[in-house]
Amino acid sequence: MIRVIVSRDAIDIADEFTQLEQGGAVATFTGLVRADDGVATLELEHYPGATEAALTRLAEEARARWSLTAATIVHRVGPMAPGERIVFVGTCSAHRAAALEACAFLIDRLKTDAPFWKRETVDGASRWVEARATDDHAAARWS
Amino acid sequence: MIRVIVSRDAIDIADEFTQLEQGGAVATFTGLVRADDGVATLELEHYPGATEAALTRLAEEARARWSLTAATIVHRVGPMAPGERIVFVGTCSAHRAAALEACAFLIDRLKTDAPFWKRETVDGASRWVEARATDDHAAARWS
Amino acid sequence: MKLLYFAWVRERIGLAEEDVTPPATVATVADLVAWLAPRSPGHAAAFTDPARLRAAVDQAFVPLETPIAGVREVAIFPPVTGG
Amino acid sequence: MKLLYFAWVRERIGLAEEDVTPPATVATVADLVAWLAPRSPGHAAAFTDPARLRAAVDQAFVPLETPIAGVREVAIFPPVTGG
Repeated sequence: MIRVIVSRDAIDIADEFTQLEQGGAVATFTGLVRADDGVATLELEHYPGATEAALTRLAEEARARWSLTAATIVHRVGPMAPGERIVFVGTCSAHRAAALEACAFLIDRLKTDAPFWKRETVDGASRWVEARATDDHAAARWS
Repeated sequence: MIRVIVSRDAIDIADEFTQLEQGGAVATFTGLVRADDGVATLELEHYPGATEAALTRLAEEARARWSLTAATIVHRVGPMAPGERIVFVGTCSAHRAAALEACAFLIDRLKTDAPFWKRETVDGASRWVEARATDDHAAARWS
Repeated sequence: MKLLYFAWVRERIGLAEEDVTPPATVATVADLVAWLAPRSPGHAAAFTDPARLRAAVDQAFVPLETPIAGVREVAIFPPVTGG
Repeated sequence: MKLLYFAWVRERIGLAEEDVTPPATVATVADLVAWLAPRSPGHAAAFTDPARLRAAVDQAFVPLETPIAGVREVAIFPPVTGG
Protein backbone atom coordinates (compact mmCIF):
# COMPACT_ATOMS: atom_id res chain seq x y z
CA MET A 1 0.00 0.00 0.00
CA ILE A 2 1.28 3.43 -0.97
CA ARG A 3 0.30 6.26 1.37
CA VAL A 4 1.26 9.86 0.56
CA ILE A 5 0.01 12.70 2.74
CA VAL A 6 0.84 16.42 2.52
CA SER A 7 -0.93 18.19 5.33
CA ARG A 8 -0.85 20.97 7.90
CA ASP A 9 -1.82 18.47 10.62
CA ALA A 10 0.57 16.96 13.18
CA ILE A 11 1.95 13.51 12.30
CA ASP A 12 0.39 10.70 14.37
CA ILE A 13 3.13 8.06 14.71
CA ALA A 14 0.95 5.31 16.20
CA ASP A 15 -1.55 5.69 13.37
CA GLU A 16 1.19 5.65 10.72
CA PHE A 17 2.64 2.43 12.17
CA THR A 18 -0.77 0.77 12.12
CA GLN A 19 -1.05 1.54 8.41
CA LEU A 20 2.52 0.45 7.65
CA GLU A 21 2.64 -2.89 9.42
CA GLN A 22 1.93 -5.15 6.44
CA GLY A 23 4.86 -7.58 6.81
CA GLY A 24 7.76 -8.66 8.98
CA ALA A 25 10.04 -5.63 8.83
CA VAL A 26 9.22 -1.93 9.21
CA ALA A 27 11.79 0.87 8.86
CA THR A 28 11.00 4.53 9.45
CA PHE A 29 12.65 7.90 9.35
CA THR A 30 11.24 10.97 11.10
CA GLY A 31 12.57 14.50 10.72
CA LEU A 32 11.97 16.98 13.53
CA VAL A 33 12.19 20.75 13.60
CA ARG A 34 15.53 21.48 15.25
CA ALA A 35 15.27 23.05 18.65
CA ASP A 36 18.98 23.56 19.24
CA ASP A 37 20.04 26.51 17.11
CA GLY A 38 17.63 29.21 18.07
CA VAL A 39 14.93 28.44 15.50
CA ALA A 40 11.64 29.80 16.87
CA THR A 41 9.39 28.68 14.03
CA LEU A 42 9.71 26.85 10.74
CA GLU A 43 7.32 27.35 7.84
CA LEU A 44 7.05 24.89 4.97
CA GLU A 45 5.86 26.03 1.54
CA HIS A 46 5.14 23.53 -1.23
CA TYR A 47 3.87 23.21 -4.81
CA PRO A 48 0.37 21.76 -4.44
CA GLY A 49 -0.33 18.94 -6.86
CA ALA A 50 3.28 18.60 -7.98
CA THR A 51 4.30 17.68 -4.42
CA GLU A 52 1.86 14.80 -4.10
CA ALA A 53 2.78 13.57 -7.59
CA ALA A 54 6.52 13.66 -6.79
CA LEU A 55 6.09 11.82 -3.48
CA THR A 56 3.84 9.20 -5.07
CA ARG A 57 6.41 8.60 -7.83
CA LEU A 58 9.15 8.17 -5.22
CA ALA A 59 7.07 5.76 -3.14
CA GLU A 60 6.15 3.72 -6.23
CA GLU A 61 9.80 3.57 -7.29
CA ALA A 62 10.84 2.30 -3.85
CA ARG A 63 8.02 -0.23 -3.74
CA ALA A 64 9.05 -1.71 -7.09
CA ARG A 65 12.80 -1.66 -6.40
CA TRP A 66 12.66 -3.28 -2.94
CA SER A 67 9.41 -5.31 -3.23
CA LEU A 68 7.80 -3.39 -0.41
CA THR A 69 4.43 -4.35 1.02
CA ALA A 70 3.86 -0.77 2.17
CA ALA A 71 5.46 2.65 1.74
CA THR A 72 4.35 5.83 3.50
CA ILE A 73 5.46 9.43 3.08
CA VAL A 74 3.85 12.09 5.27
CA HIS A 75 5.11 15.66 4.96
CA ARG A 76 3.84 18.62 6.90
CA VAL A 77 3.39 22.07 5.42
CA GLY A 78 2.64 25.40 7.07
CA PRO A 79 4.02 26.70 10.38
CA MET A 80 5.72 24.37 12.88
CA ALA A 81 7.39 24.72 16.29
CA PRO A 82 10.77 23.24 17.38
CA GLY A 83 10.53 19.53 18.17
CA GLU A 84 7.52 18.95 15.90
CA ARG A 85 7.69 16.27 13.21
CA ILE A 86 8.17 17.67 9.69
CA VAL A 87 8.39 14.44 7.75
CA PHE A 88 7.74 10.75 8.31
CA VAL A 89 8.89 8.06 5.89
CA GLY A 90 8.07 4.40 6.46
CA THR A 91 8.62 1.17 4.55
CA CYS A 92 7.47 -2.38 5.14
CA SER A 93 8.90 -5.52 3.61
CA ALA A 94 9.29 -9.21 4.38
CA HIS A 95 13.04 -8.57 4.80
CA ARG A 96 14.79 -6.08 7.04
CA ALA A 97 17.54 -5.07 4.57
CA ALA A 98 14.92 -4.13 1.97
CA ALA A 99 12.92 -2.07 4.46
CA LEU A 100 16.03 -0.27 5.77
CA GLU A 101 17.48 0.52 2.34
CA ALA A 102 14.17 1.67 0.90
CA CYS A 103 13.62 3.97 3.88
CA ALA A 104 17.07 5.59 3.42
CA PHE A 105 16.38 5.92 -0.32
CA LEU A 106 13.05 7.67 0.26
CA ILE A 107 14.34 10.28 2.69
CA ASP A 108 17.47 10.99 0.64
CA ARG A 109 15.51 11.44 -2.58
CA LEU A 110 12.69 13.35 -0.91
CA LYS A 111 15.25 15.98 0.14
CA THR A 112 16.14 16.71 -3.49
CA ASP A 113 13.12 15.62 -5.58
CA ALA A 114 10.08 17.06 -3.83
CA PRO A 115 9.05 20.73 -4.07
CA PHE A 116 9.21 21.93 -0.46
CA TRP A 117 10.86 25.09 0.82
CA LYS A 118 11.69 25.83 4.45
CA ARG A 119 11.59 29.26 6.01
CA GLU A 120 13.06 29.70 9.50
CA THR A 121 12.61 32.42 12.06
CA VAL A 122 15.77 32.80 14.15
CA ASP A 123 16.15 35.60 16.70
CA GLY A 124 13.16 37.39 15.20
CA ALA A 125 14.61 37.32 11.66
CA SER A 126 12.97 35.19 8.99
CA ARG A 127 15.01 33.59 6.20
CA TRP A 128 14.68 30.89 3.53
CA VAL A 129 16.81 27.82 4.28
CA GLU A 130 19.56 27.24 1.70
CA ALA A 131 19.78 23.87 -0.06
CA ARG A 132 22.80 21.78 0.93
CA ALA A 133 25.15 20.06 -1.51
CA THR A 134 25.31 17.04 0.83
CA ASP A 135 21.65 16.38 0.06
CA ASP A 136 22.45 16.11 -3.65
CA HIS A 137 25.25 13.67 -2.87
CA ALA A 138 23.03 11.55 -0.64
CA ALA A 139 20.34 11.40 -3.31
CA ALA A 140 22.82 10.67 -6.12
CA ARG A 141 24.06 7.45 -4.53
CA TRP A 142 20.75 5.74 -5.34
CA SER A 143 20.85 6.30 -9.10
CA MET B 1 19.89 8.60 26.35
CA ILE B 2 20.26 4.84 26.20
CA ARG B 3 17.05 2.86 26.73
CA VAL B 4 17.12 -0.96 26.82
CA ILE B 5 13.96 -2.91 27.67
CA VAL B 6 13.45 -6.68 27.68
CA SER B 7 9.83 -7.36 28.57
CA ARG B 8 6.78 -9.54 28.05
CA ASP B 9 4.68 -6.42 27.45
CA ALA B 10 3.53 -5.16 24.05
CA ILE B 11 5.70 -2.43 22.48
CA ASP B 12 4.09 1.04 22.59
CA ILE B 13 5.36 2.86 19.50
CA ALA B 14 4.05 6.31 20.42
CA ASP B 15 5.73 6.11 23.82
CA GLU B 16 9.02 4.91 22.31
CA PHE B 17 9.02 7.83 19.86
CA THR B 18 8.43 10.31 22.66
CA GLN B 19 11.50 8.96 24.45
CA LEU B 20 13.62 8.91 21.29
CA GLU B 21 12.94 12.36 19.91
CA GLN B 22 16.05 14.13 21.24
CA GLY B 23 17.30 15.70 18.00
CA GLY B 24 16.58 16.36 14.35
CA ALA B 25 16.60 12.84 12.89
CA VAL B 26 14.99 9.64 14.18
CA ALA B 27 15.37 6.24 12.48
CA THR B 28 13.60 3.10 13.65
CA PHE B 29 13.31 -0.56 12.81
CA THR B 30 10.45 -2.74 14.00
CA GLY B 31 10.27 -6.52 13.60
CA LEU B 32 6.85 -8.16 13.55
CA VAL B 33 5.85 -11.79 14.02
CA ARG B 34 5.24 -13.08 10.50
CA ALA B 35 1.65 -13.88 9.76
CA ASP B 36 2.16 -15.22 6.26
CA ASP B 37 3.67 -18.69 6.64
CA GLY B 38 1.28 -20.43 8.98
CA VAL B 39 2.94 -19.43 12.25
CA ALA B 40 0.27 -19.57 14.96
CA THR B 41 2.43 -18.45 17.88
CA LEU B 42 6.00 -17.41 18.48
CA GLU B 43 7.74 -17.76 21.83
CA LEU B 44 10.92 -15.91 22.71
CA GLU B 45 13.35 -17.29 25.29
CA HIS B 46 16.31 -15.25 26.51
CA TYR B 47 19.24 -15.26 28.93
CA PRO B 48 18.20 -12.89 31.72
CA GLY B 49 20.92 -10.50 32.75
CA ALA B 50 23.17 -11.34 29.82
CA THR B 51 20.51 -10.08 27.39
CA GLU B 52 20.22 -6.65 28.96
CA ALA B 53 24.03 -6.38 29.19
CA ALA B 54 24.47 -7.34 25.51
CA LEU B 55 21.82 -4.86 24.33
CA THR B 56 23.25 -2.07 26.47
CA ARG B 57 26.75 -2.71 25.04
CA LEU B 58 25.35 -2.54 21.51
CA ALA B 59 23.45 0.67 22.19
CA GLU B 60 26.52 2.27 23.80
CA GLU B 61 28.69 1.23 20.86
CA ALA B 62 26.22 2.78 18.40
CA ARG B 63 25.91 5.96 20.44
CA ALA B 64 29.68 6.46 20.50
CA ARG B 65 30.24 5.52 16.84
CA TRP B 66 27.50 7.74 15.37
CA SER B 67 27.27 10.49 18.04
CA LEU B 68 23.66 9.62 18.79
CA THR B 69 21.56 11.70 21.13
CA ALA B 70 19.37 8.67 21.91
CA ALA B 71 19.34 4.94 21.24
CA THR B 72 16.54 2.56 22.17
CA ILE B 73 16.31 -1.23 21.98
CA VAL B 74 13.08 -2.89 23.12
CA HIS B 75 12.80 -6.66 22.75
CA ARG B 76 9.82 -8.75 23.72
CA VAL B 77 10.11 -12.17 25.32
CA GLY B 78 7.47 -14.83 26.01
CA PRO B 79 4.57 -15.79 23.74
CA MET B 80 3.45 -13.62 20.85
CA ALA B 81 0.82 -13.74 18.11
CA PRO B 82 1.30 -13.07 14.36
CA GLY B 83 1.49 -9.36 13.59
CA GLU B 84 2.74 -8.41 17.06
CA ARG B 85 5.97 -6.42 17.44
CA ILE B 86 8.95 -8.51 18.57
CA VAL B 87 11.64 -5.88 18.50
CA PHE B 88 11.92 -2.12 18.19
CA VAL B 89 15.21 -0.34 17.56
CA GLY B 90 15.42 3.45 17.42
CA THR B 91 18.18 6.00 17.02
CA CYS B 92 18.24 9.78 17.20
CA SER B 93 20.94 12.09 15.90
CA ALA B 94 21.38 15.60 14.58
CA HIS B 95 22.01 14.08 11.14
CA ARG B 96 19.87 11.66 9.16
CA ALA B 97 22.72 9.52 7.78
CA ALA B 98 23.99 8.83 11.32
CA ALA B 99 20.52 7.89 12.58
CA LEU B 100 19.85 5.60 9.60
CA GLU B 101 23.22 3.83 9.71
CA ALA B 102 23.16 3.36 13.47
CA CYS B 103 19.66 1.89 13.27
CA ALA B 104 20.73 -0.65 10.62
CA PHE B 105 23.82 -1.48 12.70
CA LEU B 106 21.76 -2.12 15.83
CA ILE B 107 19.25 -4.48 14.24
CA ASP B 108 21.95 -6.38 12.29
CA ARG B 109 24.13 -6.86 15.36
CA LEU B 110 21.20 -7.60 17.65
CA LYS B 111 20.36 -10.59 15.43
CA THR B 112 23.73 -12.19 16.12
CA ASP B 113 24.95 -10.73 19.42
CA ALA B 114 21.99 -10.95 21.81
CA PRO B 115 20.89 -14.18 23.51
CA PHE B 116 17.35 -14.68 22.22
CA TRP B 117 15.87 -17.89 20.82
CA LYS B 118 12.64 -18.13 18.84
CA ARG B 119 10.27 -21.06 18.98
CA GLU B 120 7.46 -21.21 16.43
CA THR B 121 4.26 -23.21 16.39
CA VAL B 122 3.28 -24.02 12.80
CA ASP B 123 0.32 -26.31 11.99
CA GLY B 124 0.27 -27.48 15.61
CA ALA B 125 3.95 -28.45 15.63
CA SER B 126 6.44 -26.49 17.73
CA ARG B 127 10.05 -26.04 16.61
CA TRP B 128 13.08 -23.88 17.41
CA VAL B 129 13.90 -21.42 14.63
CA GLU B 130 17.29 -22.09 13.00
CA ALA B 131 19.86 -19.30 12.83
CA ARG B 132 20.50 -17.95 9.34
CA ALA B 133 23.92 -17.41 7.78
CA THR B 134 22.66 -14.16 6.22
CA ASP B 135 22.35 -12.70 9.72
CA ASP B 136 26.05 -13.34 10.33
CA HIS B 137 26.91 -11.66 7.04
CA ALA B 138 24.73 -8.63 7.83
CA ALA B 139 26.35 -8.25 11.26
CA ALA B 140 29.89 -8.75 9.92
CA ARG B 141 29.71 -5.75 7.59
CA TRP B 142 29.84 -3.40 10.60
CA SER B 143 33.14 -4.65 12.01
CA MET C 1 1.12 30.01 -20.23
CA LYS C 2 0.65 29.91 -16.48
CA LEU C 3 3.67 30.77 -14.33
CA LEU C 4 4.00 29.77 -10.68
CA TYR C 5 6.58 31.19 -8.26
CA PHE C 6 7.62 29.73 -4.90
CA ALA C 7 9.63 30.70 -1.81
CA TRP C 8 11.89 33.74 -2.29
CA VAL C 9 11.17 33.86 -6.02
CA ARG C 10 7.50 34.42 -5.16
CA GLU C 11 8.37 36.96 -2.46
CA ARG C 12 10.72 39.04 -4.62
CA ILE C 13 8.28 39.14 -7.53
CA GLY C 14 5.36 39.80 -5.20
CA LEU C 15 3.16 37.33 -7.09
CA ALA C 16 2.40 33.64 -6.59
CA GLU C 17 1.34 33.23 -10.22
CA GLU C 18 0.74 35.09 -13.45
CA ASP C 19 -0.30 34.38 -17.03
CA VAL C 20 2.08 35.35 -19.83
CA THR C 21 2.33 34.87 -23.58
CA PRO C 22 6.01 34.89 -24.48
CA PRO C 23 7.05 35.35 -28.15
CA ALA C 24 8.20 32.33 -30.16
CA THR C 25 11.85 33.38 -29.71
CA VAL C 26 11.51 32.40 -26.04
CA ALA C 27 12.30 28.71 -26.55
CA THR C 28 13.46 27.38 -23.16
CA VAL C 29 12.88 27.96 -19.45
CA ALA C 30 16.18 29.88 -19.38
CA ASP C 31 14.92 32.10 -22.21
CA LEU C 32 11.71 32.63 -20.28
CA VAL C 33 13.61 33.73 -17.17
CA ALA C 34 15.65 36.23 -19.23
CA TRP C 35 12.49 37.51 -20.92
CA LEU C 36 10.66 37.90 -17.57
CA ALA C 37 13.48 39.73 -15.74
CA PRO C 38 12.75 43.23 -17.12
CA ARG C 39 9.00 43.07 -16.28
CA SER C 40 9.44 44.68 -12.85
CA PRO C 41 12.10 45.43 -10.22
CA GLY C 42 10.78 42.35 -8.36
CA HIS C 43 11.24 40.11 -11.39
CA ALA C 44 14.73 41.53 -11.88
CA ALA C 45 15.60 40.83 -8.24
CA ALA C 46 14.24 37.27 -8.42
CA PHE C 47 15.99 36.43 -11.68
CA THR C 48 19.39 38.10 -11.10
CA ASP C 49 21.22 34.78 -10.79
CA PRO C 50 19.69 31.99 -12.89
CA ALA C 51 22.17 29.49 -11.35
CA ARG C 52 20.11 29.74 -8.13
CA LEU C 53 16.86 28.89 -9.90
CA ARG C 54 15.14 25.57 -10.53
CA ALA C 55 12.07 24.85 -12.63
CA ALA C 56 9.21 22.48 -13.28
CA VAL C 57 7.36 22.23 -16.57
CA ASP C 58 3.83 20.86 -16.30
CA GLN C 59 4.74 19.77 -12.74
CA ALA C 60 7.89 17.78 -13.68
CA PHE C 61 11.31 18.99 -12.50
CA VAL C 62 13.43 19.96 -15.51
CA PRO C 63 16.75 21.67 -16.33
CA LEU C 64 16.49 25.33 -17.33
CA GLU C 65 17.48 24.38 -20.89
CA THR C 66 14.17 22.55 -21.36
CA PRO C 67 11.98 23.74 -24.29
CA ILE C 68 8.64 25.26 -23.34
CA ALA C 69 6.76 25.09 -26.64
CA GLY C 70 3.23 23.88 -25.97
CA VAL C 71 3.51 23.67 -22.18
CA ARG C 72 0.68 24.91 -19.95
CA GLU C 73 2.43 25.53 -16.62
CA VAL C 74 5.96 26.60 -15.72
CA ALA C 75 7.06 26.89 -12.09
CA ILE C 76 10.22 28.79 -11.10
CA PHE C 77 11.68 28.44 -7.61
CA PRO C 78 14.88 28.08 -5.54
CA PRO C 79 16.49 24.66 -4.89
CA VAL C 80 14.16 22.59 -2.71
CA THR C 81 14.76 22.19 1.05
CA GLY C 82 12.18 19.71 2.30
CA GLY C 83 12.45 16.64 4.47
CA MET D 1 30.53 -23.80 38.52
CA LYS D 2 26.99 -22.88 37.50
CA LEU D 3 25.79 -24.11 34.11
CA LEU D 4 22.85 -22.57 32.24
CA TYR D 5 21.10 -24.15 29.26
CA PHE D 6 18.78 -22.43 26.79
CA ALA D 7 16.36 -23.32 23.98
CA TRP D 8 16.68 -26.90 22.66
CA VAL D 9 19.81 -27.53 24.75
CA ARG D 10 17.71 -26.91 27.86
CA GLU D 11 14.85 -29.02 26.52
CA ARG D 12 16.99 -32.02 25.60
CA ILE D 13 18.83 -32.00 28.92
CA GLY D 14 15.62 -31.39 30.84
CA LEU D 15 17.27 -28.82 33.08
CA ALA D 16 17.57 -25.02 32.89
CA GLU D 17 20.64 -25.05 35.13
CA GLU D 18 22.87 -27.25 37.27
CA ASP D 19 25.98 -26.92 39.42
CA VAL D 20 29.02 -28.98 38.48
CA THR D 21 32.65 -29.30 39.61
CA PRO D 22 34.65 -30.49 36.60
CA PRO D 23 38.16 -31.89 37.11
CA ALA D 24 41.18 -29.74 36.26
CA THR D 25 41.65 -31.63 32.97
CA VAL D 26 38.49 -29.90 31.71
CA ALA D 27 40.20 -26.75 30.50
CA THR D 28 37.85 -25.18 27.92
CA VAL D 29 34.14 -24.87 27.16
CA ALA D 30 34.62 -27.57 24.50
CA ASP D 31 36.20 -29.87 27.13
CA LEU D 32 33.27 -29.15 29.42
CA VAL D 33 30.76 -30.12 26.72
CA ALA D 34 32.60 -33.43 26.11
CA TRP D 35 32.78 -34.06 29.85
CA LEU D 36 29.05 -33.33 30.32
CA ALA D 37 27.80 -35.48 27.40
CA PRO D 38 27.86 -38.85 29.26
CA ARG D 39 25.94 -37.54 32.30
CA SER D 40 22.52 -38.53 30.91
CA PRO D 41 20.81 -39.47 27.64
CA GLY D 42 19.53 -35.87 27.58
CA HIS D 43 23.03 -34.43 27.88
CA ALA D 44 24.22 -36.81 25.16
CA ALA D 45 21.37 -35.71 22.87
CA ALA D 46 22.05 -32.02 23.51
CA PHE D 47 25.81 -32.29 22.97
CA THR D 48 25.93 -34.68 19.97
CA ASP D 49 27.12 -31.99 17.57
CA PRO D 50 29.30 -29.31 19.24
CA ALA D 51 29.37 -27.35 15.95
CA ARG D 52 25.73 -26.44 16.65
CA LEU D 53 26.51 -25.07 20.11
CA ARG D 54 27.42 -21.60 21.30
CA ALA D 55 28.53 -20.47 24.74
CA ALA D 56 28.83 -17.57 27.14
CA VAL D 57 31.31 -17.43 30.03
CA ASP D 58 30.30 -15.15 32.88
CA GLN D 59 27.65 -13.72 30.50
CA ALA D 60 30.06 -12.85 27.65
CA PHE D 61 29.75 -14.68 24.31
CA VAL D 62 32.91 -16.73 23.68
CA PRO D 63 34.25 -19.40 21.30
CA LEU D 64 34.09 -23.00 22.59
CA GLU D 65 37.91 -23.02 22.86
CA THR D 66 37.76 -20.48 25.69
CA PRO D 67 39.38 -21.55 29.01
CA ILE D 68 37.04 -21.92 31.97
CA ALA D 69 39.49 -21.87 34.89
CA GLY D 70 38.05 -19.64 37.62
CA VAL D 71 34.77 -18.80 35.88
CA ARG D 72 31.52 -18.79 37.84
CA GLU D 73 28.88 -19.24 35.13
CA VAL D 74 28.91 -21.04 31.76
CA ALA D 75 25.89 -20.93 29.47
CA ILE D 76 25.49 -23.40 26.58
CA PHE D 77 22.88 -22.84 23.87
CA PRO D 78 22.13 -22.96 20.13
CA PRO D 79 22.97 -20.06 17.78
CA VAL D 80 20.80 -17.08 18.69
CA THR D 81 17.70 -16.17 16.65
CA GLY D 82 16.38 -12.90 18.09
CA GLY D 83 15.35 -9.67 16.46
